[in-house]
Amino acid sequence: QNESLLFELSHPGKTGYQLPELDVPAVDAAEALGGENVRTEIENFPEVSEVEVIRHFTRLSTWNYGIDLGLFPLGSCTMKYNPRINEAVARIEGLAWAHPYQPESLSQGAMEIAAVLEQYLGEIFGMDAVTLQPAAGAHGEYTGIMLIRAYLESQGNPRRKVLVPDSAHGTNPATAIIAGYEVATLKSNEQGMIDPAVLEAAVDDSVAAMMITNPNTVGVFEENIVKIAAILHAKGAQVYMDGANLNALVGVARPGDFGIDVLHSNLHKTFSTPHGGGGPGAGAVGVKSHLEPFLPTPRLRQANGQWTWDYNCPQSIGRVRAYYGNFGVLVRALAYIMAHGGPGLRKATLDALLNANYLRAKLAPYFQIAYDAPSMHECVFEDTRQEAKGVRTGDIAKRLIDYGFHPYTVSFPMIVHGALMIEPTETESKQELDAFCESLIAISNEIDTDPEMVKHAPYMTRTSRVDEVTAARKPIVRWKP
Amino acid sequence: QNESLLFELSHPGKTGYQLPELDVPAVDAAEALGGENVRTEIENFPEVSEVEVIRHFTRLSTWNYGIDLGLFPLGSCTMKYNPRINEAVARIEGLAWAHPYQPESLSQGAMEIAAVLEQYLGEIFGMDAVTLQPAAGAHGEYTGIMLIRAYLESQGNPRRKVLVPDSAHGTNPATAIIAGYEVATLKSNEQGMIDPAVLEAAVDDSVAAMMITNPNTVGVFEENIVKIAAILHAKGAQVYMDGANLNALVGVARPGDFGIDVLHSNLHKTFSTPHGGGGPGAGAVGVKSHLEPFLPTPRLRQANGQWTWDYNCPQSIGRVRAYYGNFGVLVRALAYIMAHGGPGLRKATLDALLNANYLRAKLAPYFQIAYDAPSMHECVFEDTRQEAKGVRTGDIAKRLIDYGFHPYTVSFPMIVHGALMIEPTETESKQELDAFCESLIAISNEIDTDPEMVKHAPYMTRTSRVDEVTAARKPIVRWKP
Amino acid sequence: MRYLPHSDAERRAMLDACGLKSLDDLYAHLPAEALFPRNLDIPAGKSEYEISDYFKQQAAKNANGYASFLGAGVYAHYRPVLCDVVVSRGEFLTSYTPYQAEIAQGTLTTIFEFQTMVCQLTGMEVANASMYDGSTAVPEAAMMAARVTGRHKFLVAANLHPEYREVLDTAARNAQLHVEPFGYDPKTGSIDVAGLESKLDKDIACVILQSPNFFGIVENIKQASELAHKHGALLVVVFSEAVSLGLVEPPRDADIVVGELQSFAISPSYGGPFAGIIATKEKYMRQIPGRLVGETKDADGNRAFCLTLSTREQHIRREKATSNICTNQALIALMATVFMSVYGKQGLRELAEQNLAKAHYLAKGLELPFSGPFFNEFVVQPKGRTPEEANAALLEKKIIGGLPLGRFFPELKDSMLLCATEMSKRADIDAVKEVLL
Amino acid sequence: MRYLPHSDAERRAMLDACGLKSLDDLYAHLPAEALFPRNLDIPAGKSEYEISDYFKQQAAKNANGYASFLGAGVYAHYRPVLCDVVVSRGEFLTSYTPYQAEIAQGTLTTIFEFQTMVCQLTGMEVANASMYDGSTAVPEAAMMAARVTGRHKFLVAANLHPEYREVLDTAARNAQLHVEPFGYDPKTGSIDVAGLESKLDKDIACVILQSPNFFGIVENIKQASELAHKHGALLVVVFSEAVSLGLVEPPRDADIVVGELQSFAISPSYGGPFAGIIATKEKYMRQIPGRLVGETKDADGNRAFCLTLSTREQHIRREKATSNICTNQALIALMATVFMSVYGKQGLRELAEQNLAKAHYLAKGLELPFSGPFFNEFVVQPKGRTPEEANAALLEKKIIGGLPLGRFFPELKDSMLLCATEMSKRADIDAVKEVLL
Repeated sequence: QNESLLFELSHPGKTGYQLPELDVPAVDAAEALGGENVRTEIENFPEVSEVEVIRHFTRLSTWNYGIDLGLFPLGSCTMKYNPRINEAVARIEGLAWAHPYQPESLSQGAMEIAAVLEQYLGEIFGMDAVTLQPAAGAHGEYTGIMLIRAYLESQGNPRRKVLVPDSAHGTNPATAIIAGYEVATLKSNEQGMIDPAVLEAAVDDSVAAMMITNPNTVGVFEENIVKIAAILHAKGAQVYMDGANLNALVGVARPGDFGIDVLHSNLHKTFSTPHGGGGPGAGAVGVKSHLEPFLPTPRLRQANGQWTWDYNCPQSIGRVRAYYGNFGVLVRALAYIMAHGGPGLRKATLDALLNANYLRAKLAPYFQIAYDAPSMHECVFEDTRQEAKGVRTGDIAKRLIDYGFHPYTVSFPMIVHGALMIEPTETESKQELDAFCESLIAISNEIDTDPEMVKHAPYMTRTSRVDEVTAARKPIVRWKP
Repeated sequence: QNESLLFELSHPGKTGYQLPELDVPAVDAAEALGGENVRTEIENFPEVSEVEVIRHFTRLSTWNYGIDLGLFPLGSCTMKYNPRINEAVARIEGLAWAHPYQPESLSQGAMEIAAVLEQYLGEIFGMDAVTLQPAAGAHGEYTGIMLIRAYLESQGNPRRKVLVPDSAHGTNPATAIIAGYEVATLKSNEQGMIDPAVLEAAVDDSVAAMMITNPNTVGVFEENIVKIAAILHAKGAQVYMDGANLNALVGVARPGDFGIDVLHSNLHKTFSTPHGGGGPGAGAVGVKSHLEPFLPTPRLRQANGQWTWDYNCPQSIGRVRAYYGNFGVLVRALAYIMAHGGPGLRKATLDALLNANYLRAKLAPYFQIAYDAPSMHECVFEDTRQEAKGVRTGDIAKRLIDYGFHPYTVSFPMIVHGALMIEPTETESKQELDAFCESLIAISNEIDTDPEMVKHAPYMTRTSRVDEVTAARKPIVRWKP
Repeated sequence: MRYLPHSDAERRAMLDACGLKSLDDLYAHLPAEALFPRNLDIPAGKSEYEISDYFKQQAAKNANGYASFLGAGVYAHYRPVLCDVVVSRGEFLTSYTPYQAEIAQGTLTTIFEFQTMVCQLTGMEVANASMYDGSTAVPEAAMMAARVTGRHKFLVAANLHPEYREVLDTAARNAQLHVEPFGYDPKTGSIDVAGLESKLDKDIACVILQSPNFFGIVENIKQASELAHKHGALLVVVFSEAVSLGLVEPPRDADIVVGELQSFAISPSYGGPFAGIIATKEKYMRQIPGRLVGETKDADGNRAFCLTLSTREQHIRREKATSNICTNQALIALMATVFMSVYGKQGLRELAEQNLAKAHYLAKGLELPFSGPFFNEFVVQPKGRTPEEANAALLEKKIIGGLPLGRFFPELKDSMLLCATEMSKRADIDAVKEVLL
Repeated sequence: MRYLPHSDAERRAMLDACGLKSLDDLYAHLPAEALFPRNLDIPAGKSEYEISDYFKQQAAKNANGYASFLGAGVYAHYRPVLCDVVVSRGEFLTSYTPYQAEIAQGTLTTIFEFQTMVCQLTGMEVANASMYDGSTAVPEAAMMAARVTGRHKFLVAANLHPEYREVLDTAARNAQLHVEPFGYDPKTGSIDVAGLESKLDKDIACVILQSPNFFGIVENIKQASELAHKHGALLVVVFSEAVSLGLVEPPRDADIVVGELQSFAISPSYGGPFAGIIATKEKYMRQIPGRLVGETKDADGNRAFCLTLSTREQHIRREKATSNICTNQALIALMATVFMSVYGKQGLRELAEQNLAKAHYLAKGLELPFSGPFFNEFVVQPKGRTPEEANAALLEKKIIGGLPLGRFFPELKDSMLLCATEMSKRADIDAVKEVLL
């Protein structure tokens, strides 16, 4: 009962559309555009009816797993419940059909939404200014590093290097490079944290910034963060924070208060806009006031009670995206913040911490915790005990699917030996967490008795283990007739 | 991986709602209502959070089969594609939030929709007037029979009996009874049709009406329908048509043109409003002019370009439902008719006939066709060949589920020996029909080689064969703690 | 045609397989005089864009942007978005009556939950899988009482929703059963107990009353039940405002409870589709009309659900069925089930409390002809104006006022029925008070 | 809190399991100076009703009920309802990047279809699983060209969307790469071929131009490609109006095609989220940024899909990645995929033909400064008024006019960019013509 591709379902002459009758004279395309500019047809493009379209995509959807079906404990991804009221409000006609170039006088509602979100995020970050233009987390990182370059350039020297801990997300070094910097990797200490002494030795006046994730990717709060920031600032370097793990801090600690100069936040993580199979997201960036003049153009300003886009930003790094950012995602993030309110956001953070620590407590007897340091919103184990039986973290992950759960994050961070990185988020019930722990414990027992079985999981899915090696060796990235 | 009931998921103190802060003084319920009128609590009512609600119902939905997943060949049910634009327009705020008692001056749009639908249905039925008040097909039947009673009463005698063919839907006799008539059953001939001679003998002046389904429940057009109507009319009886199978006729033949006095149409069959697991439907009733004065009150009228509800209907049977019918269903039906237009409706009918006849041609070598007469929009087989191996229609139906299809209608009509009643509708593609035929043929082969296997199907469903006998013997119709 | 999946080449191939030459051959066997000789007088097919546009235009002709204080059986309550999200899933939306239990456990389970929650709300022991609406559930309950008691008269309270009453009248007239009204107390707005008592005799199958009644007033069910039972009649209690059940003691002493769940996330939709309920004592289970879902096991011994007791129903019993009902309101009932799940035990109560508070705030200081305890609607006499004049004044403020009662109760032609819910904003309430005072 | 599933009793039990006394113990190890000492200055949590109300109020302050003739990269096309129906299914909406192929075949298959359809539309051989939008796809293409050629200068047409150009400038400046503009022909509105030729040299990584360009004019891709290739540079072709690809010959001679799919059922949404694409020749496949889905088999030999060639990507390659992109626009790309499926081969062409017809009807008789062939938008000089004055006159008729071009092109300060689509009604078009003539 596999589902054919659209191209295989297609049959010549089928249609799934109907256009209104044309109320103006038809135009001869060759005459209007020149014969050489008119294509004959779209070769092999699908031809199907409406009922076949909805069936195709409905059937395909049933091969997917989503938060709406159960726990999605991907570490670092903050897969929390996506409230549906947010989807509803983003589709209100006056918002969804707003054109970015319609007159400002007819865009005041959209602009107010952006303005309020900037204000709330500034409060949450502890930052002086926020831009909503970046389209995603990595795009926010990129914006942040460019802000640092522009600032340092204005001080006389953009410098050469960006420090990145070895535990960082891959986007951090990739971002530094495309923003024109060299990357220097900083080794974590045995607690998975940045060692101030190592840092001290690494910082000199060639260092433009350090990119820090806090809590870091092993789910631990950098206990020396204030000291670290001081070390960097003393050498004229800036502190960039990757806000991927901000869900651990909202209402409890603010990056702007512990020494961060600039951070991005993935609105699709902390503020619950849907991941949608990989996007769209939004990567709001918050900065301290010394970086504000460099924020992307245009900036949102208020004058005489009217919102306006200010294009007069002479020190700005320029645009990072057309128009004003992923507005539809911003609407959802604001709706999320409004639903919680200040006290509710803090409450959510505490539940996120509680859930991670509860999982840690229940699983620690069966899996080796990677670091002793207290966990924040996620906990990271290593597969050392299971490796003894020849079973690795990736195998356990696939077996977990048979138990009805999405796997945790596999083999990241790289500094952990065969990492199992688990982030439950605050929207999981105790019952769901208990069922998840019982499943992992059952797998741990299976590994003791039948490791081979676990190594060939999953068994209950409609697709058995997918051969990724062949896919990469002989890439087939499009259908051909 | 069974899903618990809401009551089992419930835990004290959990909530999934939030109300706005009350902007007026709170009221002491006991003081306002009297202490004895205030309940202590809703015992055992569920307590769950929003994420648990959406997961519960999303998971449950995956245990269901719908048209959106594939062919739904239930005979007599006309399970055609339900266009989603119809769902969208029914939810437009000015329609969905219209209160039935809001001023007529502020209801003109809703009234116009109803008026246009009445007009279009009248044209399709070939009838002089239409009421949209009945809430479902059986409710329309009931309305129709009451109209006949009122009419005959106005002629001096409501009469005693209603004739119903033995092939009729069970709603027909049930309806006649609750409308105060006796039921006389008329035996079908060997073609599954009404025999004019048998009818002639059965009609006398105690007969108020005959209830006819045309095409009848074996999917055959009553070839003597004009004669049949004449026989009844000659004796002063009325002809009622059950429009369940109207999908075979739209644009090709009109009941009003072949002698019918009153018919109902299930808008959720012919006009594609979703069945929704059993409703809501709507049962528009069309009548010839002599029955019009008896239609339910109020009637929609136009005066000075304004629509108005006319409550001055002295001969009316009265109300059959509060307000004006299932308006939201009417909106969907009108959207369906508009999407097709006159020519498109006829085209759809022809495709419905084509699909049924195509199935019949492909399956006839394997299954015994019940009657030789040409099929209209559905075809009916009997299980005589398979019964020889001890396999009955119900077993074949369950086995069909394993092949990914919803079963056909089982064991109806009762005059067929082990009926397999198949109605594909016009919205099925040739590819889907071919796959369905191949599955039935494969089952026919399985019956030859392994009848026992077929008798215990299904195997591929998450629920194996359900024990309906025990359910009826010891009914448990609610959860208890 | 975007809904017809065949290409012309496929049609050709299929006709060939049928041994037919053209599509017209498919109906060539019909008698010539039955054939429709022309084209339907319905405009050519429209695109989605045009259809959407047409209905938006019609919607624009209805009330838009008005605050409303109409109730009278159809209530403006907030509809949590989850309700639409769930019923929009194709697996629910496009499924059929769950005859094939093995691939309908989703629908069957939700109906079982619905039946249970209806019992919990109403204090009854069994409930069916929904009726068309509140109004049509009333004659079903009456007929059921007639079957149970073998009697043929129904005593009906005058303060039952007048349109429910009309529906009952139609059904009773055709079934040759008798409806006898009894009055209300002009001081309290509750049923006239003495009037009821005086009309009770051994022909009465049931007493039918509504609570909160059409005037919004909570009735004394215990008292009515004692009276009815003393004469061997059943008590049928009707409700049209389901939110009241979050706070008001349910009619535990009734024999049959019928009502309307429109308040539970079902949009007013100019009067329908809604979802009715019928609930009763276990001993009357086999007399209940319509679908029932029961718990059982599958072949592997796992819990499963299926339609049950279908020997009551028309498709098995034909002329001996308890009712002719076939279609129910499964999708709408599902909507209400999601609503009940979202609000839950605590939420339904708080929701009811907010309704109570808003209505009592609205009522305060106004001229109320009835003294009985009311939930979220009540009868009021505008000062110095007719109800129609008051409504006209309110319309100018973009407010739809109450229902003038003269239409149904000539003696109350100076009064209107006003309703406030959790959606009524204080500023709008104040505006209404200003006009009515 | 409706999104937090714990009861307080459960929190207590979980704290016990952790050996903690209170929720505050969960962050007690944080350095005191890092702790936030007060409450967030954000109002208390709001109900769904209030949230819905708030956003409706904001929406009411935007344009509502206006006909619009704005294009300039964001086009008003009808959005078939199926697109929203599909992306609203929780299985798509709430899933993650499909790293775990065994439970993400739905997303993976649809992306594979997306990649294929993008290739079919653009005439390219490989396409990735979407970029953020058209504007950010431009620097990705430029960087890719720089990697392929080892060169460091980009020649960019002046009639590229000005905001796309700004995004490229920002990226190039930081990457220490050089952007060099070349002009357009003031008569035709097409690129100035002589200007392009004069600037081509061995430092040029790629020539970047848009077609239909920002003025709506279809460019001669073959000519540009020959020029670029003669100098060893790649040709990057950009599009912002995807509907044009239904009718206009695709840029088969380009080396990289980037563009914006907003026209394919993606709501304007005040500028985003949209979905960008990048497509290229097979030989450059390993230089493409972002996600790619490939076909493979599962352990049982059945066809299956998975993310592939991830050694190009940041999470494997870190500082050596082809891009830092991580999130893509999967859900929006899915929306576009459904759109392409609904319209299909025949529909996309008819849609494009209607756009062509509407725009040419609108243009007829107006003062067009450029003579090049245009698709559904064009530059026009209002007669006797400034663009701002003309727009003001149109606003009074509830019409939003064109984009005044002076903001981006001082030399065109008397002109505006006007767009008509299949949604433009003849009556509104006539009203616009009346003002501009």
